[in-house]
Amino acid sequence: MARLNRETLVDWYRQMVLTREFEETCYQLYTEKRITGVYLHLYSGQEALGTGAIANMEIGKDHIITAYRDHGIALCLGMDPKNIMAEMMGRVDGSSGGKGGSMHLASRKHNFWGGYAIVGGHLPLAAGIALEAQYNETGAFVISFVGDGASNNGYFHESLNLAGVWDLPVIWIIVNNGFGMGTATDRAAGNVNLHERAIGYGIKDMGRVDGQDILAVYEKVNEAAQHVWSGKGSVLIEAITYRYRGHGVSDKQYDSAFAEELAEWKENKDPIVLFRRHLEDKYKDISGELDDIVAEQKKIVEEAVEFAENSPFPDTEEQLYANVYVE
Amino acid sequence: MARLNRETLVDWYRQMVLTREFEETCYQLYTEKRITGVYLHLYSGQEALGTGAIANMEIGKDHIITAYRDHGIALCLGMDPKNIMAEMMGRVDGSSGGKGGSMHLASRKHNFWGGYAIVGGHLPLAAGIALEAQYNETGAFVISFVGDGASNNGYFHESLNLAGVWDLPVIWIIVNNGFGMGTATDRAAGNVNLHERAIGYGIKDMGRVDGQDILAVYEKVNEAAQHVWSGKGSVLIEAITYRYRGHGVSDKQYDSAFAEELAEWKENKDPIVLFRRHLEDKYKDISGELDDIVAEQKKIVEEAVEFAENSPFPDTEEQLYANVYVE
Amino acid sequence: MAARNLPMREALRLALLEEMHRDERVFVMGEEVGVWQGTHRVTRGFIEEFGEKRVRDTPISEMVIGGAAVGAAMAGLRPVAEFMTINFAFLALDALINHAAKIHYMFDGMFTVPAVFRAATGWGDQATATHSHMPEPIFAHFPGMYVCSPSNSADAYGMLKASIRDDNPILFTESIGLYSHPGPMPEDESGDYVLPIGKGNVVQEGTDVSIFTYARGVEWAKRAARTLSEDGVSVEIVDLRWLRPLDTDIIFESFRKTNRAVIVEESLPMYSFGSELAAQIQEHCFDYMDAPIKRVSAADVPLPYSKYLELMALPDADKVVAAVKEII
Amino acid sequence: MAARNLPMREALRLALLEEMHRDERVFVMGEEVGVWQGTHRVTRGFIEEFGEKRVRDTPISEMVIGGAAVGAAMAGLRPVAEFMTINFAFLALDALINHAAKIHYMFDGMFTVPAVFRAATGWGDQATATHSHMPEPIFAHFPGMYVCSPSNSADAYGMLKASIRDDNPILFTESIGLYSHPGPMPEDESGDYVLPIGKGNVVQEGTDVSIFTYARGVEWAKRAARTLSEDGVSVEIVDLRWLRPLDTDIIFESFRKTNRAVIVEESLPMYSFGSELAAQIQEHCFDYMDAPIKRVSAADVPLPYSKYLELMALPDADKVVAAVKEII
Ligand SMILES: Cc1ncc(C[n+]2csc(CCOP(=O)(O)OP(=O)(O)O)c2C)c(N)n1
Ligand SMILES: Cc1ncc(C[n+]2csc(CCOP(=O)(O)OP(=O)(O)O)c2C)c(N)n1
Ligand SMILES: [Mg+2]
Ligand SMILES: [Mg+2]
Repeated sequence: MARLNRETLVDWYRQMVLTREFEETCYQLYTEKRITGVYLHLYSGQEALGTGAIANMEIGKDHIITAYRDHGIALCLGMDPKNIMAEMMGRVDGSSGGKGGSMHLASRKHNFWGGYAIVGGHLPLAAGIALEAQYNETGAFVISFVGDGASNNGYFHESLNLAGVWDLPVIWIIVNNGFGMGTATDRAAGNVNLHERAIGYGIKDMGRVDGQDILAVYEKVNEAAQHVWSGKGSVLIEAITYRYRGHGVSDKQYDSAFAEELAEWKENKDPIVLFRRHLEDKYKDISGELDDIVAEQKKIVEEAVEFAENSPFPDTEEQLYANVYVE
Repeated sequence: MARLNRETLVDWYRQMVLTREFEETCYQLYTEKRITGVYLHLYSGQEALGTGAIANMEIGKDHIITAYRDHGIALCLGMDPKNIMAEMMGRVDGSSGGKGGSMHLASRKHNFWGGYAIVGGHLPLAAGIALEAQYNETGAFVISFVGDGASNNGYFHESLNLAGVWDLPVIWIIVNNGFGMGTATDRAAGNVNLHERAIGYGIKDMGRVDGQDILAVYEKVNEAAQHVWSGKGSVLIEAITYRYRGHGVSDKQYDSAFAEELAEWKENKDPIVLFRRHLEDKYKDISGELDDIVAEQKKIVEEAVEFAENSPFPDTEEQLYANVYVE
Repeated sequence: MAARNLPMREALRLALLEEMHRDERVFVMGEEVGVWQGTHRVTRGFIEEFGEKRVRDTPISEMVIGGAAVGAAMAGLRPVAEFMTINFAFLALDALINHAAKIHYMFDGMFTVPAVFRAATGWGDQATATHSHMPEPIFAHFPGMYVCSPSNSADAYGMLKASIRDDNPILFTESIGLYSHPGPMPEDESGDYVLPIGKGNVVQEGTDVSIFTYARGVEWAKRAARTLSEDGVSVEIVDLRWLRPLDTDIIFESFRKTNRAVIVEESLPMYSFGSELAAQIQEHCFDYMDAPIKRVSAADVPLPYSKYLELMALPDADKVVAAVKEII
Repeated sequence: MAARNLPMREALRLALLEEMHRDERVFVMGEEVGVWQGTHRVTRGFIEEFGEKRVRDTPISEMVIGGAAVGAAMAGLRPVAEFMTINFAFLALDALINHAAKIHYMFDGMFTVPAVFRAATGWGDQATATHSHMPEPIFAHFPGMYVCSPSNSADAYGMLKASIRDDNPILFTESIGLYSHPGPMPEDESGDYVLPIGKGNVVQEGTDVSIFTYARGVEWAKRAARTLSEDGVSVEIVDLRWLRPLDTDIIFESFRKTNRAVIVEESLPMYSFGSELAAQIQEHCFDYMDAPIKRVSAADVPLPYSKYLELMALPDADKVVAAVKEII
């Protein structure tokens, strides 16, 4: 578990800035058709959630799994932006060899079991991964993010109930960013207090957390980890956040209707701005350091782009047929 | 809605006795291989639930749907035992022409949309049927029974949530008979207070009812109907009951472990015994009438068996290929 | 009076719009069909025109989208339920196969299920393995539900109307790659242009080889035929339109004329569309076979993201030409 | 030393038992596998022997049975997940096809999914439409997962061991009709009798016609062969065992010898096992075909409850004999 000293906090800031920079660059690259394909779901606006949650993990021991909106998770875990960017572009140096793309980042080394594109599809995987931890008594836990939209899917019910029955060590975090594509949470869920679904599964209802406040997220997940470590099984947290770039980069029409709402979030609830303000309050001399960090992250992302664009495309029959099966 | 005069109560008694008689006869017929096939799930022990709930329906207007343990529902609705028994035996005069069998009874006339064999599979159908009632403003409601085991399936979650979002007029009744096949409720559900799952869907949690007490069931469902009529959408009731003949007639090994528990239910919580006691307390002169009813139901079931065994088996190519599609 | 040209998405939209006006019982439900205007814009403007009662956004709940449509159809409505893409219909397989397709038979005709399940199908825009399928054959394996996929705007229009008016459950898939593809609409503007269910279409007559296909395959076949005609090869193209009922008459008639066939499908190769057609032809036209029947299908891999790999895996006109050349 | 005779259920049980003793990572999960002793008694006595940690009863939640097995396998365990019957695996299609079968490829080999999904398959005891399927072909349509179904006790034993030890996801189906069927066990009692994945088996050699089949079809083929031999027809029977990988070598070799084939399957006829085999044979053995290839399959209907109707719909030895006679 991270200690909340200046170094740690500054590192959190760095992670959030890196993610924002990476995502906004992806957006740009997509409009220039340097990233291609139909799907690209950006994490901008949700940085505090990934960073604050992951700060509780012992990387390489604890586990994490999520849906397609996965770039921020990969980056906060410490995966190399170069390989991530190469994956966006479908290159051989991509973290999934170019076979997965934006929605399917993963890293065995970081126990990052992947981004998945079937809504809810990764939730039973989270339960299975937690079962391994319990079975082998590794003491690890699993963080599984769940979209607000995904929480209405059968996978959610079956997975959280199984976690309840088997006391699996999972921290389920509903990422309530207000929408599943264009459908507002209250038009899709009979009860908008999504965290209350914990009750039906006999797992701990940990209520809501402000997903824009990295310190609140960190603490909430920390409390969750205590619960899980004590052997009492799963918990459910609902984090309130917002997505800045709409559902996916290719879907824009709908978000215009929410331009004001979006502006309001950006203006008053931006997780990076809020945290920077906090750091500047706390450490009066820190502004320059933070500026340097921003510049540094820009450079890292630029280098990632360069690296990715210099990596070749896989294009042989051999590559096409490799890894259908374990031989 | 039924009025609770003597005539009504006596009729309830008759329905329960008919069901018990029918089911115990089916059991006998199965052991004699006069009813064949692998599945036969009897309703014995649960009679108060079907009878008390259905007593609130306006037959032909309101709707009902259930799983494979459906004989009691068909009988309480007033379907002719002859056609039901013929269906058990796969005869042409069966209510589903012999194509459905024990698990797939139904009656268009009674708005009985069927018994279904895929656990949870009928729950979204219930939602769809309720949608028709809402769409056409018929003022009808749907009663949908749900097994305790079925309540852990994805269908349950998606269907009850949709009912919550769309305010569909469904009375969801969890038939908690303690087991899904051989798995006790608490080994399958993270929270054994199954009714609390209503919270997650924003539908009314109506708590538990003693499923062996027909008057309690009647009143609970009546209260539910009031709620649904007022346009406030679905409710969830959890009824506590017990199955006397195990899961299915061909599965017996497990139930021996629960012989004592079963004896206890039969001894102290038999819905027919309890209700008879109530009637005999209330109407001092009623015993003879009730005895006559018992004799009469035995005869009705005997006649049904005779009718069914005289009905031919479908056995032509034409019958095999009929009704795959609407031509 | 020249018929209009419309992209397939607009042809579908028009059919649905007209049928909703014609019959009050018809309504649409699915993810993002309303406020978001339909992921593929087929229901653009519908929620404004028909209101929330008849244009129903659902949660991300494919099991209940499938099953609630079944229940509503049984009870007397005529739902047109949309699966945003066919990949998500995997989650509704049980609702579709064990419920929609079986209820009419299981209760010996007591109930009907006049529901249309629309789904965008096909692949080729780097959507990666879980979102890259053209799996009609696995649905058409089972009796009780009809399965189709149109190849052009006029067919899309006439087949969707037919599907909505039919009393059977129908899985109606729509190639993503064709949505923006413009094509002439039928001359018949009466609103009752309804194509017969289960009838294929000879897209182009020829004498040397038959290409049997459907949906996007028709485009590849046409392009291949143009190339082949330069070499003097006369190609007949048959668009089956329906995988169930399958128009075996049109297949056998064409084959008995050309004595050679290539089957083109965007689906995976095994236990698939091409398998069934080749099996049928060799059984029923054995004495007419001058060469083995060839199949052009997707590569037998979970489909990759990277663009050149994906292109390698996808059938195209060149692959069709090559297959024809092997047997001519 | 004569090999033992065991019913197929006991052969499966023994394989599983031995593998659980051999490898601590192997565990079973599914509905009623523990306290209830397994619906089909394959895990009889397991919970007493291995405890609740390794014999895990689940709720009636097929999506998570499928998906949790995938996750556990990725993380290093070797789950043997049971679907009580294959019909319920329809609810897990997404977990099986979009997750189990695709994860190895989608992450380019980063993860493996060494999970076995067992499921009772087949029909014929009046289980009615929703519980009467032999749908292996729809699962085998997709690459990434292996699919098999044994026809006898020794194979069941050796194939299940192979499946548990393999690093790929495997759908292992078991004919309900064969569970009680006794058969000789392998001579090899070392505990390491492991059959190769994807290899079929010539059950009986013959010269006039090949019958290609698997699972319960082998029994029907054998009975048909006996009848046919009385008429002097020499039948070769090939049990494919695996639908994926499909042993095309064994098919082609047999066909090139007999020049005639009948394919027997308990599945529905369309887009199915017989379709693929017939398509493969006509393509690769065209010059060896002396007659059209025939298929014997289930009737193309949602299966009925009533016993005579069901019998009419089910393939049997007589139907196989009739099909052979059509082409001999
Ligand atoms: C089973 C399934 N249904 C539908 C989709 C299409 N789809 C992709 S993302 C999405 C919205 C998911 O919303 P949410 O879970 O809230 O996640 P968010 O995008 O807000 O991060 C939908 C409907 C899908 N991928 N899978
Ligand atoms: C999807 C599915 N999974 C498994 C089964 C097998 N099965 C049939 S009944 C049953 C138990 C259901 O229990 P419950 O819902 O409590 O109903 P009860 O039998 O107690 O009335 C199971 C597991 C099935 N029919 N469908
Ligand atoms: Mg969301
Ligand atoms: Mg129960």
